[in-house]
Amino acid sequence: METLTTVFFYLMSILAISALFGMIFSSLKKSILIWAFILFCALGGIYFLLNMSFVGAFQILVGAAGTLCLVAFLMFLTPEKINRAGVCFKARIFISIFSILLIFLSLLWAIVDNYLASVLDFIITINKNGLLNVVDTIGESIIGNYAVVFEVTAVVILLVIVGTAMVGVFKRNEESR
Amino acid sequence: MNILSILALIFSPAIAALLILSPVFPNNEIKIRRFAKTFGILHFIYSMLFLLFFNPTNFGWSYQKELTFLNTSWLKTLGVTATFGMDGISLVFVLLTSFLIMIALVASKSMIRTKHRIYYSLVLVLETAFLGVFCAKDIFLFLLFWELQLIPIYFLVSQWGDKTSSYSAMKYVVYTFVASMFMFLGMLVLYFYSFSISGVLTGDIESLSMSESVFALWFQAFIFFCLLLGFAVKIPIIPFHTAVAKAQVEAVTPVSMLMAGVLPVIGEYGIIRFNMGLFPEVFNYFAPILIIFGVVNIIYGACLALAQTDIKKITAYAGFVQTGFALIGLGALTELGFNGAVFQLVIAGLIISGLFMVTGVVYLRTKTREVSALGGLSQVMPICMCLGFIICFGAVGVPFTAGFIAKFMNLSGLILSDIEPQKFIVSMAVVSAIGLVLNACYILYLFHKTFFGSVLSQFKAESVQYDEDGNEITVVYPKRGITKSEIIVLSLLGIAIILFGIFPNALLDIFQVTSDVILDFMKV
Amino acid sequence: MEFLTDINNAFLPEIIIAAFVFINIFLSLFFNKKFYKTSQWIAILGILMSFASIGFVQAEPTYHAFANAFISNVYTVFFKSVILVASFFAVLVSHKIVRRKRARAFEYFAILFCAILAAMLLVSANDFLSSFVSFEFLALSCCLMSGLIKNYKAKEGALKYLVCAVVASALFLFGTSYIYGITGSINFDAIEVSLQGYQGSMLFALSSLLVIIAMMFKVSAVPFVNWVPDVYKGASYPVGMFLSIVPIAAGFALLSRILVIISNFVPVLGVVIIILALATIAFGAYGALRQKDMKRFAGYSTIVQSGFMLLAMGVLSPYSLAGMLYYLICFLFTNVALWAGMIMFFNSNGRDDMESYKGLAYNNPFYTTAMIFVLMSLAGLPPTSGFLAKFFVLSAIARLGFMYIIFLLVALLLGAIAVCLYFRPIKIMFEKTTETLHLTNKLVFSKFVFYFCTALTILLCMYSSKIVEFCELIAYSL
Amino acid sequence: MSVIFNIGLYHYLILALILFCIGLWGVIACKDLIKVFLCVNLMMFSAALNYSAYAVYVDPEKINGVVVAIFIIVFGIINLVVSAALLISVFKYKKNLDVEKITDIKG
Repeated sequence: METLTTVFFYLMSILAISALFGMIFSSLKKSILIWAFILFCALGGIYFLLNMSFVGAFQILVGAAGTLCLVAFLMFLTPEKINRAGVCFKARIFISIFSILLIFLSLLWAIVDNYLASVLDFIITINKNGLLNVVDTIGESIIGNYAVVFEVTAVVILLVIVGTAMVGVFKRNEESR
Repeated sequence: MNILSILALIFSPAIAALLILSPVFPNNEIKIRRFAKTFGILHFIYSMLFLLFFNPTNFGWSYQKELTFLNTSWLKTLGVTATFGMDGISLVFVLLTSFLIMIALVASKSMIRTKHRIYYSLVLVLETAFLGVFCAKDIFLFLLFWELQLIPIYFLVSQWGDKTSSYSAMKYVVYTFVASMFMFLGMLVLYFYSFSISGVLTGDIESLSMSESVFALWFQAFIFFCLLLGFAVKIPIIPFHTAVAKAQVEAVTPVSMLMAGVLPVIGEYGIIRFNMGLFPEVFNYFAPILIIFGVVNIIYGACLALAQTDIKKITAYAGFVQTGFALIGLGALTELGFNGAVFQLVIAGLIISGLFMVTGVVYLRTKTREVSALGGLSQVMPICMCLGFIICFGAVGVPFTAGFIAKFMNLSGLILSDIEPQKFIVSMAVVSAIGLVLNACYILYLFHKTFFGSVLSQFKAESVQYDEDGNEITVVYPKRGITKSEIIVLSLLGIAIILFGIFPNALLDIFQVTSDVILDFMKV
Repeated sequence: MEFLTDINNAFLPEIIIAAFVFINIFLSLFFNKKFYKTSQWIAILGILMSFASIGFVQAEPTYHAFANAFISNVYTVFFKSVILVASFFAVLVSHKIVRRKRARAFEYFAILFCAILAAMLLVSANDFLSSFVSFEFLALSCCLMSGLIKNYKAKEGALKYLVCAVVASALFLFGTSYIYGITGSINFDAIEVSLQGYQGSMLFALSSLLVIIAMMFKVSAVPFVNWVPDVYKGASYPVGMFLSIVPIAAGFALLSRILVIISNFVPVLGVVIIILALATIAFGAYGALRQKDMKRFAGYSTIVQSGFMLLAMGVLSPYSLAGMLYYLICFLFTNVALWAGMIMFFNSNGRDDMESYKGLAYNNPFYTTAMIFVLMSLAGLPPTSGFLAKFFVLSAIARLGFMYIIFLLVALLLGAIAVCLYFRPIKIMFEKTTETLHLTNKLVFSKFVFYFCTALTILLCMYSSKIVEFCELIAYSL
Repeated sequence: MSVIFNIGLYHYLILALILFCIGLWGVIACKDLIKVFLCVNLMMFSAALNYSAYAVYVDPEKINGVVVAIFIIVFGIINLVVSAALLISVFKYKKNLDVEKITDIKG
């Protein structure tokens, strides 16, 4: 069982990372497929691995499906004549690679540092008893503690509906400009 | 005594300026000018009343008054109050400022042609800023008025000056503001460290002077030099002079009179009030630096003046030389030197603004400031020559003029000084005496080239005046090439110079006691 | 029932604003064409009602509403009132956009009210979840608002805003996730409790740095600053006025509340913030010095001002917080006056490049005088409130100790450059020109806002004692 | 070796960090705006992964982190919706979505 978990985790993470690189470098149509792959398989799988099946399902349903629909929609609404550019290689990109590597290494070092200093033994497997009623806890939390946040999210969605309608609407004579 | 409100003295010019700016006031240049002129004269008379009721044996601040808003101090929680007051030295400088503003307002008649409304209100706002600096009893109030000067000066220089004056005004503002930022730094540090020692947040100058001596000497020196930098650009002490000289040269004549007459006084007032009054120990230590600065001002300023061919530039550098003598007097740390320095500042204000007025009158008639293009003006404008003669003699330091007394006091104060080593003092005295000769050279050169020699052909007409575009207007002035207001200005300055040359005690008595107090404080 | 009590005690202004969002959307469905002019009055009514209801909110002692997800105390009430005042002015000056939008005026106000609601939520948010949600809410509503005009520049500005906002919120989330991991809680109070006796670690320092950098987007400081002038250029004038104050005020509220919790465990954080602030001022000053467009100039000026406010955050004592609050009050009125002046100019001749201000001093002396006062206040010259505000913030740094004098010196010199840049528009106004400009006198609201706020900038300097005491009181309540 | 093979909290954290950094690089490097927004979304999702990993290991009773993760996923979608509206309207003017070709406002 342990070995299976390990294999599954490494498979998923390699999938996610390589697919992400693939998404950045390939053309748009392919990249959307790859994006779906990341969300469906890799991230969703990792959530299942964490015993968070609810979040995993949520990720796949809302995240992947919604995003995919949206991006596909976007891609068809913005038809393409020029070749979609992949990545621009300029001096500033290399500088950015350098700085991001810096961020990465420093955070990695901090995490490892934290790991070495940690009192708790995180290597032991998850205490499954505490996580039996995940969905109940999440539901209670959302309706109980974070009800206002939930409502605010509803207002945000309303705002987005009204606002995108206003931003996206055009007069006919303006389109040609 | 109730009539003599120091708040009225300081803020009435600003109120008058608002009155001129307000839509109620008639938009008629003659009315605006007359109103401003009358206000200037009345203000001078009012400030003379302060002199009449001033008790010269009083040690501390007279006429003290706090400006409150809704019965609350200005910044009560920070210990900063809007308190004004005067001691002897402030009073002398207040009188000088009021007098010079009056003179400048009278002189503006022939010099200012456009935008009268804004011009006169700006000059009056500038007066408020000047007076506020002299009367502020709180370091941050001082700073407020100090920076308030920049706005009117910027507009006065840029709007009514030469063609490139907009640039030089900006340069002046930036230079002064950067320097005043150093001053601000020094003040903030002073304020908080005196708080950490005494436990009372206060910006009051008197209370601050009590708690200073506790600091480490290097720390005091840090604050000292921060403050000195701010004052040095205003005076200006020579390495920091470029922007000031340019602005003075490119401004219109009354504005250059004010800038050359009052701004050095303000700078040296700051040195007296803060560097001497708050850091006596450090000042004792660094007094030779002030002497060196003064000598550099004299020699380098005189050399610069000798090298110029523009009469206004010569006048501007002459101003630096005059303030250099005052710096020597301050650095000497003797009673004679200190009194001489204050005296010299007042007299320098009169002399330099007089010289600017003479060059302004000449420039207005001839439309040129090049020495080579001038000559023989004594035949065309003899009255201007006569009055200019007195002022130039004052600048040279001929006996019976105030300039002589002032320079004599400063130099003898320097020689009597007990700063070690004695060789340094003697050599400095010798060098500044040489500077005195150079000073005479360029002023006489200026005077000679302008007024004597053969009359150039273009000045031969009875009296010639040009309008703004350079076309000749045939206006025959009754008094041979000079208007009545210009005569008033020049003669008032000349009278003052001769009067203080004969009765220097009239001026010295006012601040005698205050200077004694400050010098006593220095010896502790 | 507990829910209703919470609303009554802590959430009344927000609920009123939220109600007006729905009212506006409802009205937009039925009363579009005919009654579009009433939309402004309804918006004014809504803001006034919300402002009045602030008086009923429990401020002292701190009220923990909704299972401690939001709080209400003097500090939040102060920021809420600042936000409401700023948005009140923004509503007052938006008559032109109402006339232009016509049928969609109600929807414009709905989005504006969403932004106000989001800013108020951000001020009072008390855990990472609610602060993240309101962070996003504010960003989205501001983005939509800046993209409302139907031209390309508005869309482009909105797009830039969105990219920056989304990256910032991703950074915010990533940083807070580590803090959550270290402390085991997302609530600010619980974090404060569980951090007691914490030694601090590299991970905590880096994650709090990420959070701070993300917050820099809201206060428009250095790492996320490029969007500001572009967005202001694209947005319409009232929206620009709104964007230049409200998100910044809300951002400062949240930033100070987070900093109070975490700054003790990350000793270098103060220095980092001061350096960021100095870089912000330098960036803004450098950008504004070569600006030809008045709107972009206002954007860069906002950057400079928020840099000065950020300077006070690096110190984080009650004194410096009081300085920041005083600066915020001054900045509120001065910036509103600047934008209102620009609106008056734009509405009378439809131009917003700096060259068109040429010769204004000779035709409109009164307007020019007021504008000079505003610019002087932004530059920090007496006799305006900007002088005192700068004095406050800088003195907070002077109080820290001798090591900080170098920062103080740099700040002062940058302040001198700032003076230089604010003289530029004045110089242009005094240049001679042949064409005569006349500001139309129909713009009652803009005129009122402009002259009222200009007068306030001067009065705030004189009657500052009470306001300073008030600010210190508020700062102590944090 | 047990550190590598026994999957624990820190594995998830490092995976999330790698995804985050690649996403950040993608935001800067991608020329196509659609990809930029996808990369930003991925950054947010990696934060969500962080949150839920911490929730499982550190805070198993309340699992507040999971709630945050759910909200993050929702807001990721909302961001994409708004960006889609703006991208379409930008595309209608410029017929392009290249980062370098759509900037009009400069200076």
